Amino acid sequence: STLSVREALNMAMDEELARDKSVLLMGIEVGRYDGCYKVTKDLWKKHGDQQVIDTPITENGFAGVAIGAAFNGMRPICEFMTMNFSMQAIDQIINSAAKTYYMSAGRLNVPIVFRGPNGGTPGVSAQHSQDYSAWYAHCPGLKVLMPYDAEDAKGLLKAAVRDDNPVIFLESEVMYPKEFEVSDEVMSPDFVLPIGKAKIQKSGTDLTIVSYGKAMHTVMEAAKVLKENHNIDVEVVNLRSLRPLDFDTVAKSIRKTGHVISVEESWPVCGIGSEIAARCMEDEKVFGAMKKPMMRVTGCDVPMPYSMPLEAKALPVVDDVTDMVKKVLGKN
Amino acid sequence: STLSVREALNMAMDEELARDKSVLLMGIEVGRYDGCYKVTKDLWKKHGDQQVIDTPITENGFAGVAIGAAFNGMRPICEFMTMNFSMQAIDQIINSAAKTYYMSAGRLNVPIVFRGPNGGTPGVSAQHSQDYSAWYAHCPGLKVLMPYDAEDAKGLLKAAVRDDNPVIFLESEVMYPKEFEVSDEVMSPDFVLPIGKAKIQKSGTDLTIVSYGKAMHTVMEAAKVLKENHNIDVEVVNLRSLRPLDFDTVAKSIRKTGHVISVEESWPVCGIGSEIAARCMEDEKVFGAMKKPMMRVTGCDVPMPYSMPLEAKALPVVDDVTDMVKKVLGKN
Amino acid sequence: ASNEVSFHTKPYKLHKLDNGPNTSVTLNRDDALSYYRQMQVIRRMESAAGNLYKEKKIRGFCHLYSGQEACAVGMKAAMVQGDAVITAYRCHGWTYLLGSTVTQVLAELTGRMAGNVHGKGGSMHMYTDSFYGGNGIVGAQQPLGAGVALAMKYREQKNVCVTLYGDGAANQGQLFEATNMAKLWDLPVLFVCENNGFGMGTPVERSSASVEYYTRGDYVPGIWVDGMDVLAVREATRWAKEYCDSGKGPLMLEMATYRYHGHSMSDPGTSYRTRDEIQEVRKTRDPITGFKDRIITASLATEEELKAIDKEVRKEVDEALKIATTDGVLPPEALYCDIYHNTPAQPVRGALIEDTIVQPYKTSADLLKAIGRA
Amino acid sequence: ASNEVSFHTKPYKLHKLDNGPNTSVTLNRDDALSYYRQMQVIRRMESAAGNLYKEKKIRGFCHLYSGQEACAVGMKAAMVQGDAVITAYRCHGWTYLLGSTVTQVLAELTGRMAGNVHGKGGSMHMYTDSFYGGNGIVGAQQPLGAGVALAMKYREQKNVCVTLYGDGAANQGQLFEATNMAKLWDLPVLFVCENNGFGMGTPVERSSASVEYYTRGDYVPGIWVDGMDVLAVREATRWAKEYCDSGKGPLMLEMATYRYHGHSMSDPGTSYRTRDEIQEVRKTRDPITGFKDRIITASLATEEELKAIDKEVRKEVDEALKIATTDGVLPPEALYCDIYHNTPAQPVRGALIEDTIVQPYKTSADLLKAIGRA
Ligand SMILES: Cc1ncc(C[n+]2csc(CCOP(=O)(O)OP(=O)(O)O)c2C)c(N)n1
Ligand SMILES: Cc1ncc(C[n+]2csc(CCOP(=O)(O)OP(=O)(O)O)c2C)c(N)n1
Ligand SMILES: [Mg+2]
Ligand SMILES: [Mg+2]
Repeated sequence: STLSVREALNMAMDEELARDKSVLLMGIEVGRYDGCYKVTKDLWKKHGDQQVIDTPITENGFAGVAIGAAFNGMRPICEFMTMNFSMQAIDQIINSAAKTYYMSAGRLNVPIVFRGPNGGTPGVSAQHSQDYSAWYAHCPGLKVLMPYDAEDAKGLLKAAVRDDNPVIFLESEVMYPKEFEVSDEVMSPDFVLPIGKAKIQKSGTDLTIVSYGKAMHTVMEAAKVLKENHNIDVEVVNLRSLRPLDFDTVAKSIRKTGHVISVEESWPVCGIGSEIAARCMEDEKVFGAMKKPMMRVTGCDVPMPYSMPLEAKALPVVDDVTDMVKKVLGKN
Repeated sequence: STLSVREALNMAMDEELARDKSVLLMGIEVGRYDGCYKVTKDLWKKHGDQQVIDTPITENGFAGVAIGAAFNGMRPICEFMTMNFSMQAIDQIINSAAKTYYMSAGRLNVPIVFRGPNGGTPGVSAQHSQDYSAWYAHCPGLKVLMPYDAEDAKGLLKAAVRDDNPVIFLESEVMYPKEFEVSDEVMSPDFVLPIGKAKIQKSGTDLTIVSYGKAMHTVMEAAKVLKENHNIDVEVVNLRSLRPLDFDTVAKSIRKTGHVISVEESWPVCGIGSEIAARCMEDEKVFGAMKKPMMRVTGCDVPMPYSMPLEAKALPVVDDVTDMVKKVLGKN
Repeated sequence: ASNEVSFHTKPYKLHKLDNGPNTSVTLNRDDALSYYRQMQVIRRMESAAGNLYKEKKIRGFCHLYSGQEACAVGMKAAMVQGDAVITAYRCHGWTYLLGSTVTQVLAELTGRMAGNVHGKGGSMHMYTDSFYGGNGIVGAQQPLGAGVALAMKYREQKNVCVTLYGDGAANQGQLFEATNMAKLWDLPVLFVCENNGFGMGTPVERSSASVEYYTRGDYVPGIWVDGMDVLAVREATRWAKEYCDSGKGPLMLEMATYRYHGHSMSDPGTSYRTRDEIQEVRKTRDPITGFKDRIITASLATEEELKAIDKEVRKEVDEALKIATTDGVLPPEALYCDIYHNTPAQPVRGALIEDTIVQPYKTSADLLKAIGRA
Repeated sequence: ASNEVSFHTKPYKLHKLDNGPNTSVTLNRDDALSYYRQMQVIRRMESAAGNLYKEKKIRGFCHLYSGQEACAVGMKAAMVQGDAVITAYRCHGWTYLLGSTVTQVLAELTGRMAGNVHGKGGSMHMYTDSFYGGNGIVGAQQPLGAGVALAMKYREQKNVCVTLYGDGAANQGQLFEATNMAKLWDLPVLFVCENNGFGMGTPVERSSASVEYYTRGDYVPGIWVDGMDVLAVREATRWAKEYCDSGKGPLMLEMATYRYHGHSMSDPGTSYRTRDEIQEVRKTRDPITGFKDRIITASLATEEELKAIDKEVRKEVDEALKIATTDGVLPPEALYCDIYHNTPAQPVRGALIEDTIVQPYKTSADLLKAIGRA
């Protein structure tokens, strides 16, 4: 069957709310309004006032409330209308959620999911377009997931809800309506993906592309173009989990292809691409296998402008990826 | 003369408050209490209630107030008692300070300094020991400075106050009491360092160590040990400015020495070291000059524990640096 | 037509105040025509924006002010040189009143060079000399406004910073923190809650444990004002400004108002309230119709005079529309502009390292000058 | 000695309440001895901690509760099974009252294995089953406490979460946001401001535009309580718990108290107040001395009985001190413990990539078991 990312997320939450009465869904307009982006459609109708809670527009407060509830036996899914607003609550996320298990020497764990659309979204300009992948991946104590397609969305969100730790779950508004073919297994209420494992989204022989989240969409397009127009067969690693980061899968792929680039929409400095580059250098076998240095494709190092043509230039496109691949392979 | 980092910071603020009446100093206990760590000693007595403002313990609010004042012609220095508490205000720092000049197409600039002690501090455990260098360096629109010694502290803080943009200024409580020899020039009220320029803190021939902030202290020690005990002559690049990042100086040094490691106290993932590694790969000439892959020395990837022996293991020490240098040079 | 007429406003409600603004207010002909005109400009400008959004010429968010015009126009009428304003994303009307042209507002919405910030900010980010934006983050403007006021107090200006927020934003802790500092330090800030009944799809009763927003400053005095009556708003603001100017510190105003459109243009705005409710407000409380009736009845203006204004306004907006839909967009180099003020040109990285470019122009102003646009 | 005696508390001040706790309270002998003992344990334990700090056996922060004992002991006396507490960093007394031993508290401060969290948290981070910490970030515990209460309400428990904060923290926007949600959803949370007169070096008048902390919930009822009188505290808490248990939602309590030491041990605490002021409080308001006098006068206990308790307490603390200064510290592998709950062992990077280690033990509990300590 086909499933959109929006439906996949909705299904994951619906199933988990039904399976476990300690799961809560909290956030602005998640209930009666069906979610600002309709990701939580019908969940309030199905699961009611107790499990699905509309909050005031007070992110610091309601994230804190959600974490407190997690301290005391609940398993909240805390939605940020967009992850940009998680900055108002980030002290709670890092200092109260991420660090508590460590500070308490394992006495107090915090089973909670913070989720919402993240990164570039057309036409919403600088304050509503930030990508938090690097920030959250930086912090021990968190698990950080970033789905690409419907399968990822469903399997990873269910894994996040069932995980006994704070999980950051970074979605993309642009991906919500995108439809994907999925197997029957994905449709099952038992479908859960492992956290901390990357997926070879497309296997190939010539060059490894490491990517995650919405950028994967661009990468998969580019992979097609490269194959069809240039006879270049790239392997695509969909990271899925940014913390823990599955460098083993990346390493294995690089050792096979001998070439690697990263593709992400985040600002470049101290990003996931930077981290992959450092890990490539630090791993003797990987470094030894690399025939060329790793290159990054990233978002532009500026806040997001509103003007459409500028905005288009601020995020990497298919051509950027194909150009970089050809360049690294010396085929330009 | 000799000058401690604490005195240098105090002198910088004292001079700037006197030079320009639009400079304000705001924060918790900065005034009558002389600062929690005595960095602002006597400034309230000298400059009075109007310029030196004790705030309530409401970081989000007072950072917002400071930014609003900067919108309207003031030049606030906004102290966080420690940078950990800047997380309560980080939405204001990023969305209101860092992005406004861009969003307003240059109509509204925000001359403000956010400063305070950052990173590991003995005995204060997980919530009070985070290093924000990577997070802030990630974000365009900010300038991010991290002084090492008294010269840096004075010259960079004065530059920050005079800059017409939001500047993040990351200090270290551990470095406050450290004394350094400084030239007469440094003592002069006209002494200002350029933002965006790294400093060759020690020149050398065998290997480049890129470092910043408190980690520089460990690095300089290690450099001495390497020279005296192992006859290894490292070159030390003190980044000083994390954004803009002076990769040119780093590149030049690597091309000279052929080897590079980074040393930082921050968590490893998506850190400044990661970024340097990525840049080394992306710069053909640098990469070509590197005889060995770059390696990182970082903080341990865990929240900070209280227990003293564990805490000691959580941050890099002189031996870590010397070991890594010897390893990269194949001398172990 | 007569030259000055008295009207009665709805009673104000007072919190921790012994006396408040006058319920009897006077209006002269010039002001009457000017307020009418300003409210009509905003109404038509927002309608034009709504249409542009439907035609997909405006992207992203587009929060319209229709229904709330009397708030901005009434407050502006009581402001003097040096007073400042800061608000949230629902900022088009304020941008216009504080010095931008209709063209600059609409062209910003369509992302054109003629825009208030040349298309770099869009719907939520516009600025003028006395207008500190437009802010897309709920609550952020609350301490910012207090900070603008702190600078005024530091310079011993007799000015206020009008700091606006919605009924939803009224629950933000930033307001609590800003209020505390404003009162501690007696900052000349007017915290103004425009209570339009809803924060996105949430009615006030479900977001706020107390919906008496004028009392929510607790120890800070407050005034409830009929925000659909431009004269009540003007008088309350005048009174409040006098209060601030005299050094007494902040004041809270609640303006009872309503928004006709959805929260942003993508929200039909009918799932959480009925069409009837909207119609009822339009019929019985509309700030423009109500004002029009009053000034005609009072012979401050004639139907014909107002029609003539309507025609002028229509023309002004139509002309603005033309530019907003035809003007050019910033050239690609603008992506790299406006990163730092007074700083040498910086290298800026693009998607690929080889796209790194040293800023060809440091600011949009420089760029526009270079291409002959400024 | 008599078995039950009546006492009078200082009048409570009420905010938005028609009636409040009783100013006439009764006390029986067992409770009298127990409260006395608990307050003495806390007092002595904190003194011991202060000495350890001076001997440099405690590092970093060390915020002592001396002077405020009646608050915790009185509240605890009114709590029942299932009630919970969350507070800030000034948490040693609470940790003890809610189930930790003196040894566990002092050994945590000295960073030893016998500590409440085996030395991983230190002074500000201790926990028991009904105690959610210990939090080093001013204000963070406010919404957390409301969340703990939300879970209670969800499970239909007749319990409250006592959520404590200082007079400085009372200005945090998080309190405003948490209060709003707590009232909207009628959460069984008691927001308790321990007003000890200062936030670090700042007296309340310079941090708070209103120092009537019991009224600062605005629409949430509040009660001012003499926080130096353990019986007033107990009665107010009992009353407040009844209020919450009946489903009426949150309540605000202000406990007027005082801290004898500096803010943390590194603060001499004498630059912003006089030594005389401290002495005066010790002489006239001390919660232990006052209580002692009362119960002796009322013949609930004799001087000798209390001396015997003092002796026991001294012994308990001395024995704890011994362990706290001699017990071992966690072995180095503990650095890598307690990162994730119920998650396979992860590789964790150290200072160098070659220091990367797959967690030898996933939790401190596993490690302690392996070395025969649990
Ligand atoms: C911190 C934050 N959270 C959420 C949002 C999304 N959002 C934008 S406007 C809005 C509703 C605000 O309602 P109100 O304050 O009443 O203002 P109104 O739109 O009615 O003018 C929400 C939830 C945001 N922009 N910022
Ligand atoms: C967000 C934040 N800002 C600043 C601090 C530093 N700090 C710790 S305690 C304290 C004073 C708090 O005073 P109060 O709330 O009255 O509690 P008390 O210490 O008197 O018990 C300050 C400023 C902090 N820990 N967290
Ligand atoms: Mg509203
Ligand atoms: Mg206090």
